[in-house]
Amino acid sequence: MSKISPSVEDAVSGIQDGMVVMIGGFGGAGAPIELIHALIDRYKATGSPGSLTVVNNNAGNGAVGIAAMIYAGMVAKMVCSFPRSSDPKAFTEKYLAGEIELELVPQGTLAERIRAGGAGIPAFYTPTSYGTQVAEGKPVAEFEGRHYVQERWLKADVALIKAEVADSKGNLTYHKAARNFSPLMATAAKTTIVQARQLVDPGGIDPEHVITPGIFVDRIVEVSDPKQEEALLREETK
Amino acid sequence: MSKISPSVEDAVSGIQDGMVVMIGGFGGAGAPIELIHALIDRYKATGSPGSLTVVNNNAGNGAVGIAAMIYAGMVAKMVCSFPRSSDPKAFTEKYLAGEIELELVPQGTLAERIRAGGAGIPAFYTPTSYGTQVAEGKPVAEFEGRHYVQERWLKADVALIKAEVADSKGNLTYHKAARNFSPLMATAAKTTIVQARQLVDPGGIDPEHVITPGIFVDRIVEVSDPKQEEALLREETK
Amino acid sequence: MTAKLTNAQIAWRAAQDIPDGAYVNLGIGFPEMVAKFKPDGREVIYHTENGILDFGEAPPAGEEDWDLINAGKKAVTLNPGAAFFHHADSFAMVRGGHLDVAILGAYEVAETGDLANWSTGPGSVPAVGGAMDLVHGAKRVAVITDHVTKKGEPKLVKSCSLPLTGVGCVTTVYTSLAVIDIVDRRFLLREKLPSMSVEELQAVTGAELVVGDTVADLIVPEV
Amino acid sequence: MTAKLTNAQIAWRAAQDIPDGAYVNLGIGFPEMVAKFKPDGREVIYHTENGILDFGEAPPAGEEDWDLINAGKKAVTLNPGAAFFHHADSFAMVRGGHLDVAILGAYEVAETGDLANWSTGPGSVPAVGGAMDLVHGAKRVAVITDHVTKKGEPKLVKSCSLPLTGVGCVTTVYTSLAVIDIVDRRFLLREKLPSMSVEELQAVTGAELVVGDTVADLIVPEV
Repeated sequence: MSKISPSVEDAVSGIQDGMVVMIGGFGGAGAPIELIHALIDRYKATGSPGSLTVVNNNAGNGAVGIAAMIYAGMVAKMVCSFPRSSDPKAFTEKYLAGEIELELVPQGTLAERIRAGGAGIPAFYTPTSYGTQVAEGKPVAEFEGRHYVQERWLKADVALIKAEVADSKGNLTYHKAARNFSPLMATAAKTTIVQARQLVDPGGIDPEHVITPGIFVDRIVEVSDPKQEEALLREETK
Repeated sequence: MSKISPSVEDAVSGIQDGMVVMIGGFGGAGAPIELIHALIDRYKATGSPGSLTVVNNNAGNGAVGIAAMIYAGMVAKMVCSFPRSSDPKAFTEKYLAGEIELELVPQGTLAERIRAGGAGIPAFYTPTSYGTQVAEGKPVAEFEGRHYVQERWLKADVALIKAEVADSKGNLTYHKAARNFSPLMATAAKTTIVQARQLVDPGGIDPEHVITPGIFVDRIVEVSDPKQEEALLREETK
Repeated sequence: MTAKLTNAQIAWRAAQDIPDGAYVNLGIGFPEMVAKFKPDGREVIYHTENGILDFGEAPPAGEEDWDLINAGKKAVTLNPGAAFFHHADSFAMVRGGHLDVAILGAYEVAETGDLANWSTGPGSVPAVGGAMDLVHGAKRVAVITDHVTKKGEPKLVKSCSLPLTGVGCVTTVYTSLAVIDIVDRRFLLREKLPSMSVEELQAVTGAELVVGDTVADLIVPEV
Repeated sequence: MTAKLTNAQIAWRAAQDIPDGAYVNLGIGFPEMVAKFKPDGREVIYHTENGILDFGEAPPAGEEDWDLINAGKKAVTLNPGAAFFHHADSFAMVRGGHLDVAILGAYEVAETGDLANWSTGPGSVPAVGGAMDLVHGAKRVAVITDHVTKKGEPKLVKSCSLPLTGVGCVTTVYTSLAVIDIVDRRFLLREKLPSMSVEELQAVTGAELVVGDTVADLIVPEV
C-alpha cells in the first residue's frame, strides 16, 4: 500500500474537470508550486482539468502558482479571504470581467470551515461577520446574549499540499509558517496529494513531531528542491 | 511577567469553591497528580475549594488523583465520558448514593466541546449521539439528508495540566499519549495551570515542536519527578 | 444448538475482511482480539481514541510505559511511523470519516443497523466512552458478538430494547454462527456455519434473515 | 485646522497602552508600525494570523526566509519562545478571546463601536482577510486612524456608511487629534491635542463627543 508517486505528473493525474481543489499556502509560504504547475501543464496539453473551484487564502500573485492557473483559464471559482496581493492582476482582470466567481470568506471562518469539513462537523456558529454583508442569507442564533452566524463545513475533492518531511506512511511536517492552512486541507479532501522536500522511511519523523498524521494523506511525491513562490515573484520583477 | 510559580501549592492557590476545573489526562496518562494533591491538601486543611465541577474523560481510579478528590468530598459534579475504571469505587459509591452529579458526554463530543470553548465557537453540530438518550433535549438539525445534534461549548475556570517540557513563556510539549485532552483544556480555561517535568528558557523548545503555545498558559510549576497515576495504582494494589 | 465459533474465531473471521492499508479502530475488550489475526502480508494501521495512530502490540510485562496506552488503558508499543495527537484531532479522524473500519462489541443489533452496546439500562453507572463517535465515523462499522445472549436470546433483533449507541450505523455483524451484512435495513445473510440450516439460524435470530442467491460457508480454522 | 499627529505619533500613542506581557495582533499596514514604539522594559508577544506567536522584527534585506512571513506577507524573524501552529489554531486564539489587544486601521468607526475597514463599496475586488475575526476576538479592539478622511470628512461617525467589518466591536480609537474610548455606545473623549478646544474637535467628529470630568492632554514626542 505505497502512497508514493513517481512524479508530480503522476501525483495529480486523478484531478478532473469541475473538481474542488484546496491548495495549501498563505501567499507564497506553503504554495505547492510543482504540483500546481504539473496541473497547469496537463491543462495546457489536454484541456483538462478545467472549471476548477480553488480554495486558498489568496487568489494568486504575479504569474506563478494560482495566478498561473487563473491565467491559463482553469479556474471557474475562487474561495478565499483575501484576493489581493502585490500583483493581483490575474484574478482582478477576470473578476472585473465577470469571468471568475468569488466566494469571499473571512480568514478564520475559512480555516474553521475547512477544519469542520475534515472533522465531520457539518455546521458551527461563529461571531465573525455577524451584522455584515458577508453574513447575508446565513442563519443566525443567539447564545448567552451574543449573536452568531451559522457557517457550513467546506470539503474538497483534492488537496494539494507542500510539506517539509514526509514518511512513506504519509506523516508530515512543515517548514515554519508554510504550515498555515495545509494541515486543515489535508483533512478535508477526499484525496490529499503532497509534495515533500524530503521523503523518509517510517520512523524518520519523531511521533511527537508529526503535524499531519498519515491517515490524512493519499499520495506523496518528493520534490527535493521546491520553488518558493515569493522568491520566484521577486525574480520575475527584477 | 513571569508565569512561573514557586510551588504546586502556590500554583493552585487561586482555585475557589464552586469552580469548574478541567483536569488533563486519560486514565493515568497525563493526570497532573501533584497539582491535584496540592488542591486536596488545601481542601483537607481549610475546607476549600469544595463543590467543584471536574471535567475529565474518566471519574477516577483507586484512591489517587480525581478519585482522591471525590473521596475527600470536594467534587459536586463530574463531566466525563467514561466514569468506569479498574477500581471506580470512589465515584460509583457517591453516584449511586446520589451524592455526586454526572454529566455523561460522548468522548469525541467532550473533546470537541472543549475545543469549541477555547476557539470561541458557542455551538456546533455532530452526528454523535443522534437518536440516543444522550441527545435528549438537545436541538437537532438536518444537513444534506443526515441528522445532527447541536452541542454547546464547554469552558472552565481553571485547567490543571501535566506537561513534559515548558518554557518560561508557557510553550508546552507532552509525553506520548499523555497529551490527550490537555492541549484542548489549556485553551478552554480562564486560568491554565501547568506542572512540567522540565522547565527551560525560551528557545529551549523548537518552535516547530510546540504543542500548546504559551498564549494558553498562565502558571507553570516544575515537578521534575512527577508521579504516574497508573504506576501508583499498581503500587497500591500490590 | 450445534457447535459455534469461539470468540477468537469470530475475531479471526472479522480480521480477514480488513483490507490492506486500512486504518482501523478496535473497541475496548473483545474487539482488541481482532488485531491478533491480521493476515500475513497486510498492513493495518490501528487508531486509538486517546491519540495514537499506528500503535503495536503490548510490551512485555514490566516494560510498560503508562503514558503509552490504548483506549482500554492497556500498555501498547509504537510501530515505525506512529504519530501522537490530541483528542480533538483524534475524533476528527473518527467523526470525519477517515477510519476505514471500526469493530465494536454489541448487546443488540437491529436489522435497521441500530446498535446498543453502552448501557444495560437504569441502575448502573452509565459510561459511553468513544463508541457513539465511532459508530458515526468509520466507513465500515462492524460488530463482533455471540449470536445470542448467555440466556440464549437473540442479539440480532428487529429493534433494540436497550439504550442505543447509534441509529442505522452497523454495516456488518460477525457472530458465532454467521456473517450478516445490513443492507437496506435488512439482515442479509452472507455466510453461515455449514453445520446449521438457514432455518436453524433464523430460529435464533430476532428479525428476518434475507437470503440472497448464495450463502457461503463460514469456515474458520482452530485459533 | 491646527497641527495633528503623524501616523508614527498615533502608533506611538497606541503602543503606550499595551500592557506588559500582552498578546497582540497588529493589522496589516499602518498598525504594524505600533511595534516600533513598544516602551522599553515591556514584553509584548505578537501574534500573526498565518500561524506564528512571538515573531520579531524584519530581517535585514537579503536574509529573508519567505516561509517566515507575517499576515502582510512581509518577512519576519522569531524571538526565543516563538511557536508555529496551523490556521485553525491561530484563529482559535483570535476568536476564543485569547489575544489581549488587536490594533486595526479604519475607514469609519461609529459611536456604537461598529467598524468599517474592509471595503470601500462596490466596484473593487472585495478582500476581508482576518479583520472580521480579529474584531470579535481580542479583549481590546483598538483603532488607529487619522481623525478625518483626506477630504476632511469625519471618520468617527454616528453610523458607518461603508460595509461593516464588525458590530459593536471597537473599544478605543487613537486618532491624529484625540484618544477616544467607546463606552455604552458613545464616544468618550479621553485625551485631545492641547492645541485644540473640545469644540474644534467636535466640529471634525461625526457624532457627539462625551466629555467626562477630565480630558487629558494628548502629548506625544517627535518620533
